[in-house]
Amino acid sequence: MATMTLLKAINNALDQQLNNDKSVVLYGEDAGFEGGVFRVTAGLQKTHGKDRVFDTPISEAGIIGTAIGMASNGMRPVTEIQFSGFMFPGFNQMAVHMARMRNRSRGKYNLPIVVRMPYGGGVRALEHHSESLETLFAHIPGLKLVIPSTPYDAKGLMTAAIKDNDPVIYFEPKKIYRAFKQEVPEEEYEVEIGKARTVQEGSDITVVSWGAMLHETMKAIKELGDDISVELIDLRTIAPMDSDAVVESVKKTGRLLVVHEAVKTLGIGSELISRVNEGAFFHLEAQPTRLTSPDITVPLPKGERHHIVDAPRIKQEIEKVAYFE
Amino acid sequence: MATMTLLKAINNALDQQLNNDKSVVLYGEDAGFEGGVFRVTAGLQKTHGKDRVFDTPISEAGIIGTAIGMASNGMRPVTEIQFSGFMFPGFNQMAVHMARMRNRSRGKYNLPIVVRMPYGGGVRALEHHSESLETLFAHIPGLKLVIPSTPYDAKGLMTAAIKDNDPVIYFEPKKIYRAFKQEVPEEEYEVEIGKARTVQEGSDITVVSWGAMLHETMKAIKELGDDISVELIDLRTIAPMDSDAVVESVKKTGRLLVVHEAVKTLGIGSELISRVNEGAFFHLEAQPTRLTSPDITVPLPKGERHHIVDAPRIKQEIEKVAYFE
Amino acid sequence: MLFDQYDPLKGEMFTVLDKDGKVVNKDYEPSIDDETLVHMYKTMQLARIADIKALQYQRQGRMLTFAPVQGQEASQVGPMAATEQKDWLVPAFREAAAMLYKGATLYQNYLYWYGNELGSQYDEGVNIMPVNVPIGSQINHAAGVAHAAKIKGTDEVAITYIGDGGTSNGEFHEGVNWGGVYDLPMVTIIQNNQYAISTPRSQATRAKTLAQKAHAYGIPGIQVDGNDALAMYAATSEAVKRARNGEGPTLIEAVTYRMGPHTTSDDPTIYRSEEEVNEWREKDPLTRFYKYLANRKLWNKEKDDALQEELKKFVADTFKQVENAPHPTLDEVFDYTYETLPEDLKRQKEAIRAYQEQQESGGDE
Amino acid sequence: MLFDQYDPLKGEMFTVLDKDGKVVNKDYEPSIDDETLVHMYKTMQLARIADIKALQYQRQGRMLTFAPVQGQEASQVGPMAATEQKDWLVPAFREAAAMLYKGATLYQNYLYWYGNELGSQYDEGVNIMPVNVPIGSQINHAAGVAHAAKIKGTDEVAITYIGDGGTSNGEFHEGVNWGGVYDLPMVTIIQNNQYAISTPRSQATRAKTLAQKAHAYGIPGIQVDGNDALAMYAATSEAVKRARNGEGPTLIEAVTYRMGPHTTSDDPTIYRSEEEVNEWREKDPLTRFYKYLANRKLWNKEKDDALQEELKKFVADTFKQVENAPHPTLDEVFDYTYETLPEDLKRQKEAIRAYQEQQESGGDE
Ligand SMILES: Cc1ncc(C[n+]2csc(CCOP(=O)(O)OP(=O)(O)O)c2C)c(N)n1
Ligand SMILES: Cc1ncc(C[n+]2csc(CCOP(=O)(O)OP(=O)(O)O)c2C)c(N)n1
Ligand SMILES: [Mg+2]
Ligand SMILES: [Mg+2]
Repeated sequence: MATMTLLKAINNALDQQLNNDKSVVLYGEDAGFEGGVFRVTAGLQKTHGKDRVFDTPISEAGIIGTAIGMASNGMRPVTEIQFSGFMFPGFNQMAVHMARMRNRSRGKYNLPIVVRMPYGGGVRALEHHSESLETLFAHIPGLKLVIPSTPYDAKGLMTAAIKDNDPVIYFEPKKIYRAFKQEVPEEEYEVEIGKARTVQEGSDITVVSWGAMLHETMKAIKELGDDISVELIDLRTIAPMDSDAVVESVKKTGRLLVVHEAVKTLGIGSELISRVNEGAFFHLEAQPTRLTSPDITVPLPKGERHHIVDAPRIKQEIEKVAYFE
Repeated sequence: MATMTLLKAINNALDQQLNNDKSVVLYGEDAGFEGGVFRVTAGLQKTHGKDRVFDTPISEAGIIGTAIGMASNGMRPVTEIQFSGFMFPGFNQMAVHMARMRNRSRGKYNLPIVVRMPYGGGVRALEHHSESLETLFAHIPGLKLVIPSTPYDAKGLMTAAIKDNDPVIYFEPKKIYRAFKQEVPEEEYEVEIGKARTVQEGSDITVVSWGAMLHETMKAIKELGDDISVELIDLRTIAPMDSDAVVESVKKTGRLLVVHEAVKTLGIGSELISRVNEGAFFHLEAQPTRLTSPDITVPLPKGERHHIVDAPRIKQEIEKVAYFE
Repeated sequence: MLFDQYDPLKGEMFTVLDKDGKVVNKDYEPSIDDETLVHMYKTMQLARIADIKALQYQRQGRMLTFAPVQGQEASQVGPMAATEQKDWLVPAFREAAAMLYKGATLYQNYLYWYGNELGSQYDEGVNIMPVNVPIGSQINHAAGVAHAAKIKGTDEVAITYIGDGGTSNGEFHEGVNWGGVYDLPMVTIIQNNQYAISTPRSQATRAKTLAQKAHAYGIPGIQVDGNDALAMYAATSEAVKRARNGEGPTLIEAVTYRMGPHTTSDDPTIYRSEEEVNEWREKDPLTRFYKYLANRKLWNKEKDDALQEELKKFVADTFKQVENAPHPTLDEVFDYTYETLPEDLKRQKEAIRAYQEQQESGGDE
Repeated sequence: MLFDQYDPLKGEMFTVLDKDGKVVNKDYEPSIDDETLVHMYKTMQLARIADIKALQYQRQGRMLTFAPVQGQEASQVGPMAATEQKDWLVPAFREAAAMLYKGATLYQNYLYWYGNELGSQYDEGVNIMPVNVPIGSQINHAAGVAHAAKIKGTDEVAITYIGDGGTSNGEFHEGVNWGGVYDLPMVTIIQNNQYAISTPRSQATRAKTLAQKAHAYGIPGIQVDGNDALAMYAATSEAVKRARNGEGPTLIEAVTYRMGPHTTSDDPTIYRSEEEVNEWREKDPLTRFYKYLANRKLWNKEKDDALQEELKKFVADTFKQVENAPHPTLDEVFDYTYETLPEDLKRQKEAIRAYQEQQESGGDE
């Protein structure tokens, strides 16, 4: 065991998989020599060589498109998009090819690709550096999307993502890259993709969140004290969504609050609410609720406070839903 | 009054606006000389000249990107994406610029752009020619998205879209381009963007649909006979969504079925269900339900029947929801 | 060196055969063994006949929309003949002839355009990527295939195709550029068939040739007579040799013409004249190659008649097989979404199965 | 003609001034009136001082991340001086000097990087598009601005900027190509400052020069010494003249260097050597231009000292103003999403307002 930040845990998983499997390669803009703008991949080029860990031109379509070609020809590419807000030029490749090649070729070509991208706001960044674009990926059949909220999960999910024979989008909550440390095994392990994690059990209300927002939610729950018994679920895999875990929990608690950074309309909350309706309608004691950013563009830093969801507001919303009669 | 197909009604609206407003220009791949692969813009280049109605290179980013520049410099571009499945290379421009320029420049630049694209399946087409990608646009703040289901609305919504000072995505249900005719006024008129249309009033269940699927739904309702009193709503504007109309209706009927072509997960149904939960929770007599395509890639024609939602299935689902106790 | 000798900026086009199948460029006549020459011809004929037949079937409502290859057979078969089994073909969507040469079966080609994904499940060891509809995006796949080859240290080469219209697309740029940056074993062939649907080549770019776009990437570029199978063979051979030697990618513009419609949904008479079509008919790649073979005594009318008979029958039989092939099942359309179907998707599938079974059993309640 | 004379394929670079501000290319010394020359210099100094100050503020935690312009002032001010008020500037994100010359105020520039959208609300008649962060996408905007000018029949020209790294992006390709297809009044200036963050120019493309990419689009391309304000002025003048005459677009590669970090989050010492930076310091665009003006007796040390004093004070005052500017209100961050706020969005806004008011009034229940 070693204690690691979330960032370090990702780096550790990458290093390990580059070591264990020669078909793993890693690339992205500035991801090689300097180890990425956040230094997530620091040291990996030095250890694994310029052929397997390298910088690319500014070409998101190229990064994803070549990963598709590489994977078709036997590699397991781990690619980096510098910020999720810059994924759009590569979205064509992800939506029309990466998600479909297995189906299109009836299994002749499958694409074990990982697409890493830092995401999320609250870091006083420039435009396009704070987006939460889960929906755009989770809506596309054939893609998987995971988001770790702890160093342990970060390593385990990354390991599982690299070993997965389907493409996995891996969102990195940049706000908590270095926020705290956790014990993380040095040896290889996987966190199963597709399984949510129950952070704490409870009986009054089910609260679902993920990524950096999970920590804001945990702060809120701490503030609540013992008045309300919260079952907190870290969704962790956004697609394919472990809605069963959420539905089962709501069957027990009768109440649901989803908290996320992405905008309200068609955010992941809408799908969870729908699935809870479908699976636990008669258990509902209050309307399933979501607390999200509003349907506006992420403001530049001086306006960000109007946009972001914070612990006091989450606390208030948990109370509202839990006490609703 | 003249009787027109949906396709002709769009052509008529375009012709009229090109006539009335010199700042309107129209372009897209093959949209000029031959009038587009569906001939929606047939004759317009001849009438309005090659400067204002023209063919473009195969460059979706160029089509949307130049529209942004043109609109910033005083024009009202109406652009065409040949099929909605090919919008991805232009999605960057739509998501990161078109949706944001008014906000980014605090009103100095606003973008009166229309982006037309044929969408939807059931036409035995090649891969990428049958998608229903409403969600990808409706999730982005700053965009509007409309879908006509009748010639009357097609003309009225197109006129409104061109006159709108914000960017409007205009989905054309290609399956019903020429399916039927309707009386359409020759003079200019607008159908308000943001307002759903109640196709028929009813008291037992609210059914919501749009585009070609609305007609499949109407077929199903006809089959139902008088046993169930259906309130049918044509959502018509997907964004900004007139969920108030749906919520009000469900307050009356207590039941909701959303029918759409797009995949289930994070389809428009999920948002409508969530909003109905938020606005009419205590009126619900059955779980709000959606009938959608499954979460798979649109199959090639020989497999399409496993994918598409048809009238008998809609009928069955209406019955299920309506009779649920 | 071939690529130094022809300067696309001066509009120089590389040709080996003239219209009558005579070699006009002795220095660059490739030495191809007789068997291969005949195989090239046969494949061109197969592609041609399959195309014509498919058009008939389509008019009869038995075939869906497809993208005819007629007129472009030389620019596809020539290059493929210059590659080895291990090399990769990364096609756009009009490369039926190339695919046939590279090892796709006619049954597979037809099945695909008939609307069944199984048509893209090429046999083991056949390195073809599936038909690629979104314009331009295949170029980056080819760069990736080539990049993998380089990293693995194999000497596979990736050959990719794009249309004249496709060169306007950003992914063409990113993919060809990527190949240059990493010196990848990659050959990009632009089939300049003069049109992108109804839009003429002149609307694709202001550049006089498409080959000169190579300058943007610091790689060799050459304009080749695309209706000349030998020239296409020779240019590709040279490019493949460079690629295998680690000298990097090459851009080849094949100047050719699409004799048929863009797809069977297209009416080309709207945008091009009969004279123009007839002019190009004179340059038919099959006729030229036939004459070359005949000059070399490798082929004659008798053999040709027999071949045509044989191919017609083969094509008809194959199409019948396709028509009789089972349609994709419910399981097939779901189960390739992921390696393992997620729970919720299983439920979605079973709900449809239940509905379908109920419909088939006649009841709807 | 300038553009015929310098062939980027031969690596010829256009220069007017040498390091000591001496004119080494008399034929192309532009005739600029004295007032304009001084104004150019002053703007370069303003940009430089504003940059250095902002870096200090940033280190003090008073300014957010921004993209320094230091070293690239000539490649921005030169071209802008060659345009007219009606022409458009379509920047990337490192064009602070160009924006200042074109009519953005320092207050606006600072406000933007301070994290307030109001900084992009340029004054009426100031034809600048906002800072454009997504690499490459601005080129298509410029093509559109120019296309509108052409359709309207005005003679506005669109000048757009992109970095060396940005040329790898597909939108660069689509935008420059679009300009060529429609012969648009458009000038694309590549500021080749040798790096894309940590990635050297050599990784952006295998092409020896970026100017030669013009061949891909059939338009003139020229490599210019980007630290030479006069050369940049002359080349842009010529390009603007062509554009206004309806002769179409031009591609200019300005060879320059980013003296500072990529942004204030970047540590350039990781990827480049001090020697390299020092070499470029010798070519400082301000020093060269100062010497030119001094040679022409338009400027001297005394004036310069006074200017520096004045600008430092102006910059400090402006920054204070920015620090005292009100932050965007709740209404501001919502109300520009659409011309008219949709009902549901109004409700979302009011819910946040209610929460904020309650928080401010101290209660949380
Ligand atoms: C990204 C994208 N946009 C539009 C289309 C629609 N489309 C299909 S083929 C075609 C024209 C292609 O022309 P060209 O590249 O010259 O190839 P050709 O058809 O002549 O072989 C277009 C626009 C597409 N398939 N993909
Ligand atoms: C589409 C996109 N991808 C990635 C980024 C992140 N990014 C910001 S600046 C930059 C490097 C730009 O290099 P260059 O074009 O040379 O401009 P310079 O910074 O040198 O002025 C990158 C990769 C971005 N802004 N947009
Ligand atoms: Mg073509
Ligand atoms: Mg740079």
